Amino acid sequence: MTDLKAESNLEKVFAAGHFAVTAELGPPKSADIGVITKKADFLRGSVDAVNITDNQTAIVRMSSIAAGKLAMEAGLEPVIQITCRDRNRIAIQSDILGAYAMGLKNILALSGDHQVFGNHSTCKNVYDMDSIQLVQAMKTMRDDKVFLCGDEIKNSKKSEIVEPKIFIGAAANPFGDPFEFRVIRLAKKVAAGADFIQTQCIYDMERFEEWMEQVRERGLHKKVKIMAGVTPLKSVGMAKYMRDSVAGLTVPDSYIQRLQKVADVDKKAVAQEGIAICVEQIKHFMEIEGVAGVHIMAIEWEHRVQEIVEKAGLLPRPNTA
Amino acid sequence: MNRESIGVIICSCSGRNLGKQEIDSITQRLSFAESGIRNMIIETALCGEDTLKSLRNEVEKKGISSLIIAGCGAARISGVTEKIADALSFAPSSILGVPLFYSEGAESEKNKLGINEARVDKAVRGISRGMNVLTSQEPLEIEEIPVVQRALVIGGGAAGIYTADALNRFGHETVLVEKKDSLSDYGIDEKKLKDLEGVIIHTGSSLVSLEGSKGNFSACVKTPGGLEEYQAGAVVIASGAPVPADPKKYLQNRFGSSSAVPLFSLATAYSGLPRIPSLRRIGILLDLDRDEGRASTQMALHAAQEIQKPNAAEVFLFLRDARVGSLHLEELYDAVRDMGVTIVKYSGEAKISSLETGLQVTVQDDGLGVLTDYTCDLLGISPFGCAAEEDDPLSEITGVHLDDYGQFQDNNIQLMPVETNIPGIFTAGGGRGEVYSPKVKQEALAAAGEVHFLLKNKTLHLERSEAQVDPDKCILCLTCIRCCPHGAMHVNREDGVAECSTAACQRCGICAGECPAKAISLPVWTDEIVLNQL
Amino acid sequence: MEKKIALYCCENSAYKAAACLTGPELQKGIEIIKLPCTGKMEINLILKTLEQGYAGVLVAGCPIDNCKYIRGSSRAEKRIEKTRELLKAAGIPEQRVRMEFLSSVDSHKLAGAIKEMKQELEGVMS
Amino acid sequence: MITAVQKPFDEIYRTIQGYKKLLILGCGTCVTVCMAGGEKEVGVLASTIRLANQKNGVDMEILEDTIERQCDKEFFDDVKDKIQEADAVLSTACGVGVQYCSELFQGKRVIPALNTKFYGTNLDVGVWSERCAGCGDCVLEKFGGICPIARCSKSLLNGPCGGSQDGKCEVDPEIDCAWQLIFDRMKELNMLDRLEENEPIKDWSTGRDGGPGKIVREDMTL
Amino acid sequence: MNTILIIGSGISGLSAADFLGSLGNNVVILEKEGSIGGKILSYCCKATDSCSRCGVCTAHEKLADTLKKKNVRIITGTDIKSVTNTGEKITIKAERKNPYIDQQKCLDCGACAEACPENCISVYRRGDAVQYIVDYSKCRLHKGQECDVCMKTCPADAIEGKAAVKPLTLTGSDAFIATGHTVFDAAKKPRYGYGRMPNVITGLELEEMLSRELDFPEDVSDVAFIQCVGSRDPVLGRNYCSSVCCAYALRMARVLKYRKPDIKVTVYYIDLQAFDKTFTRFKEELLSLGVQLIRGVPFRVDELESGKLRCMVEHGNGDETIAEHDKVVLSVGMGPDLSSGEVAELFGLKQDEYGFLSSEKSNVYVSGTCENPQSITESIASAEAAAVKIGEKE
Repeated sequence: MTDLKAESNLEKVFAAGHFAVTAELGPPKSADIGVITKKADFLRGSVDAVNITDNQTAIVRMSSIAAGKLAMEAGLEPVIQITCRDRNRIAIQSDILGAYAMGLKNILALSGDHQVFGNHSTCKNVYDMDSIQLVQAMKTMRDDKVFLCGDEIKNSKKSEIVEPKIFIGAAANPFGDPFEFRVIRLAKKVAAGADFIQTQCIYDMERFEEWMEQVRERGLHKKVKIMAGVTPLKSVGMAKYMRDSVAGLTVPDSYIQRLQKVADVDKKAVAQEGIAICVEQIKHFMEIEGVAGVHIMAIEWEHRVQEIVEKAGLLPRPNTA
Repeated sequence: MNRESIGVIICSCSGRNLGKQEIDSITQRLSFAESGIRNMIIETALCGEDTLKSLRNEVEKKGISSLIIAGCGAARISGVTEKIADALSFAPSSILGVPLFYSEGAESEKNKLGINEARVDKAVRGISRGMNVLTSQEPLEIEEIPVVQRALVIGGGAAGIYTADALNRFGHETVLVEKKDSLSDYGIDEKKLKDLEGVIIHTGSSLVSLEGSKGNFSACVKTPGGLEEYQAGAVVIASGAPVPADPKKYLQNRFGSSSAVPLFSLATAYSGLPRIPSLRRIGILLDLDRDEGRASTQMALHAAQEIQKPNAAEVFLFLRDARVGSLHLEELYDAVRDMGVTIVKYSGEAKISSLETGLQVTVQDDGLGVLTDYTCDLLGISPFGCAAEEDDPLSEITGVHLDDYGQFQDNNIQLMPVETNIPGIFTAGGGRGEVYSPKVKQEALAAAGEVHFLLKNKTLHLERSEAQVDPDKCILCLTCIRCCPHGAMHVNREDGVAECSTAACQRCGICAGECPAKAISLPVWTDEIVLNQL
Repeated sequence: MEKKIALYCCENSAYKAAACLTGPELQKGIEIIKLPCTGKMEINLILKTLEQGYAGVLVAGCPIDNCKYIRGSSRAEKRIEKTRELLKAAGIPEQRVRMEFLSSVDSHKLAGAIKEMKQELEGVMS
Repeated sequence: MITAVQKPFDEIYRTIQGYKKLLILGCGTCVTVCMAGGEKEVGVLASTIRLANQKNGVDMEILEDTIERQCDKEFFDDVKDKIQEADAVLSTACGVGVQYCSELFQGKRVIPALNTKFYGTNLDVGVWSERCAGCGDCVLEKFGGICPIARCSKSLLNGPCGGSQDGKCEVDPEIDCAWQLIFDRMKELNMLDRLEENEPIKDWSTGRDGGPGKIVREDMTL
Repeated sequence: MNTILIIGSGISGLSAADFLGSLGNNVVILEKEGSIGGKILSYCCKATDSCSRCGVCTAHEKLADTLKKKNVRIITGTDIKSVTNTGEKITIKAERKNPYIDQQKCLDCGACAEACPENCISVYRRGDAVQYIVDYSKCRLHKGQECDVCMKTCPADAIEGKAAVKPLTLTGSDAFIATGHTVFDAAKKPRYGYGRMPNVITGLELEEMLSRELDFPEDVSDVAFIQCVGSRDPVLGRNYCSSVCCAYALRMARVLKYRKPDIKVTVYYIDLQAFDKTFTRFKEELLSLGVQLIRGVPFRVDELESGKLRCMVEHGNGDETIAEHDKVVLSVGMGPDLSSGEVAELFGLKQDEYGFLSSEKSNVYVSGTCENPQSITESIASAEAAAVKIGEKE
């Protein structure tokens, strides 16, 4: 395995042709390390990498890089998320250097949720660049070994270049509008240098297939590793909330009815049904040409991830060391 | 206006209503008030013809250019001032009336002999108020605008034809413009009208532009032979009821079936229908989109009657209410019911679903009190129930508002009976919502009347009291142009300011009320004048 | 002391109704000012009237949908609303400005409105 | 056009306390068009303040005037004296006018009565909508005449974020998604391919981020 | 210049006079009552904060406008004795009751009303429609006594006539019949108890009530309208729809709700007539205000000890329901005016089975509610339409 770009575990899993599995790990809203180690214990061994979110939904949390380092120490490979909302190109490039220096090799570029949704809605956003430009930036730093300004990435004239070898990730939302633009946007991310893609969580399988169809038409699945996002439905309420209130999400009524049926009989069993649905989805993804892995966003439900992965028949995870 | 040129008349009505003492105390207090009144005229029975003559001389002698008249009661004073205005040929706004009687009349009973203080107060206050008003306003001249002696009628349906015919007989040159290739005779009882001898008729033509205002419109009409320019003093819009251009297609998209046709075509084709063996059950459905009037009911009843006659088909008539609000419709309704047409009164919405053959109508049957299905091989749906015509550019072109119902006349009692928001443009018939033929005819004639009334006097005498735009202040923010209900405001390109048309302006002052630069004022109603009355 | 009210009337409706007002209690302390349409009524005019020492301003125009000039009284309604907001913000009782809709033949409605307003003013301005 | 809205009255009222003579100075251009600071609004504001003063027993003389533009010196000539005699000026101009006024009259207190909002257009009577962010390097040619910088909540240059739903922005359903507009327009113009090109990182130095802007037309300066 | 004789000074006659007058014709209106305006005098404005387009204000404005016209003469208290029509020239012999007040000369000073020893002169004042009305039944002249107090008092010499009546002869080129309607006499439908039960009133009476009082009687908290009283009723020989009753009932229902939001209003109907394009929305508004619209009219109304009224209704599907109300308003239908028989004879007009008039004469025109039931706005339109025909002849 020579032509690896970053030699991260995730990259290796893909390279070895495995169906990759990642999960999400939200940093604490405090300086409490315990939260991370606890979540790490749930996830260790059942995923290839975990996403460390960057102040997601614009709510202040521990820095994704710091949390990522801690997760790594807890035996997980992190995927550091970086949004364009809070930092300009100077801050972001320096963070990339820092992250890489600490051994964090996967970085996922995001536009970031708008601040109005968070707990500092009156703040000023940055958006010096957008996610695609951020992907471009990381590629430039990694492959051309220069900063965005063109200067070489070295400490002084004499010293040698030490560029950040990042495995570059980006996100995709197959369900946002305008629908036709969604694949174009993916193509742009690929063109910008994305190595892997994680999608928004998916319930509407039909629409996703439709999207994948377009992806394949453009042959994008050959250029980039696409990981389908899933979120297990904990309850009928959650399902309905997802359907009605989350932008760009459609939860098919068939799912809601299934959960409802169970709920009518036994409330406690709903969670199981939710997981069952999730597992079905994962199995379905594995059938779809061009889907290289699954990204499980089990919000505050890290302890069930292992169960899901297992039921999907994806355990044990390959050892790439 | 300087106080010298203002005359004050106190009409004592033969000294019976204002006692001598009262008049004295009024005059006294006025001069105490140092109102600067120079011309006090005490008149008796002012409105008598002979008095007017003497008044005319006096006014000329003293060089009076405006008057305050105190006398009469609240309701009559305006009549009196108007009368005097044209007797002395003054501009209406240069004569102010101060009503004295009535409201204090009751009190005067109590102290007939002495002085009715309340009334004296009222007179003094009213007169000095009048002085303030007149002094803070400049005399306005009267503008004479020639009226083009031609009328333009848009639409060659019943309304248009009746209007054109009437105008023609009034002896006004009339131009009739019809979109379709021939005039429609639907709803016309006197067929002979169709040839409208003497009327200039353009079929297959449409209005493409309309400039100008009341008395002087210039229209451009697109005819098969090319563009025609017309000057016209008045315009009548009679563009007819909204009937979908291609009903079948429209209904197909809507019900996925072609066995639903507009009642309109059903009604015109019924004679042939019963002979079609496949048509056993024929339905007529009213009040589909909105509650319909007697026009639809009448049409439906006639159709039902004709189809039922040969007893070849079973006829169902679905309606929310029987709209028989016109003489002899009731009898027709009874007749139709008695001859065996099934009349179903329903409440709520009617659902139409298509079957392999024909349609199924599902309604809450008030007779049975239950939800009931009826199958029909053919269903007629009232055209007036169908959605409005694909948007008619006429509103764009003429500036006549469409109301919430997509129809031409804003449903406003003040616009009686056929006026529109644009002075000089009238509307009649389906275009403004009336589709019941006898009423359409009436409206058409009324419209013709209004036009005749406008054209018969060859010139308009208009006081120059339209909204005034101060060019130094106007920043052409277009607010007035967007706000004016009468399309009287427009951009003067040379000076780059807004400008008001004397003929179109209705002196409502909405523009003045909205102008953010305070560039617009209404001569007789400036803030100064209004505040002076406090 | 007598609270004065300036009664701004649309000449097409309210002014005619006002002419039929009977009884001294309706005439006293009421200054009737004619307007071509309540659409002419400017916020500034209302405020200036209050400045001149009037306790209240009552604007009376045609019922909505029946303004002779189609949208005049609807516009007036909006402006009166705005004026009341302004007064509120300035800590002045908004009851001092009021709008009524009535037709020329509806003088008893006007009478009622005046009585009501006088009471309100007594309430908020003593 | 520059658009603005009036500050809340109580805020204005607080800032003008303590002055014996106040000049309310209107501006006759943009803020008049957007109905925030023209002669009419000045009148309304003046009356409201007088009424409030009457009520609170505050003794304050209030002068009113409105000039063509508060962003050009010459127009101030007509009101020089008034400004001089007043203790303070309450300006209903945009931020530009307020500053320029205080620049011109050293030592004179000039108070803003408006909040300046954006460069926008008057969609209809009483409705204004932002169109330009003054970035100093116009990109409209690339986006079918619709500016993603001014009209996308995140100023994204490479397409819509995940929050675009039914043509609306996730930030507020009242806001149109700029990228939906751009997409539709480009589709209509048959130029979708242009949107497939990656838009490089923007040079922001041409606008605010390059420090206070200044334009000098050499050919016109002497 | 033509002189046109208009019979009846209701909304239709006034509209015609107004229109013909402004076209420059001489117009004489003959009115049999002592007042000008016919029915409109007792109608109420049905606006809340928004207009319901009943047209009553417009009608009053027409009245005021006509009074201002120099070339329109209005003669009240006139009985037509004979008519001769040569086709070109119409001659009417009539008798005018005295004292006659020329409303166009009247200055609205109120002196006559104050002076009259019998208080038989009253003033009608709504909008700018103002007139002084003589109650002949009280007047001394009509009791065979002598009196000229009002005449003497009038400063404008607007009052004429020493004798009780004055014979008149009027000639004109055309006659315009606008004798209007009378509403059905509700007592002829005894099952509704009109006349026996004080709380059963007619729509017209409610109109008068609403046009005078600001507030609807406090104790009344539940009102029911019964439609089609004396219309659509073959048994009574009135087998036609009066077409305006739904409009006025629904409009008044809205007014009641506006003045007294907590009042309960029910409308019993056979079919609701769509009066104009706003009907559907109007109906929806009423429903949202909580007005009950019930298909089916009561077959009887009974008075209970409590004074409440019990309405028994049979519905289309045979069900019977019983409801109690404080007040029942009978929407009495329009019929041709009682005089129309005479008028038809005098002018040689056709009368249909219900008594409505139509003309086949070239110089006699019929318009308004004597032709068929119609609303105020329709009457105006029909009057103008007919007037146009006269205009055309010039």
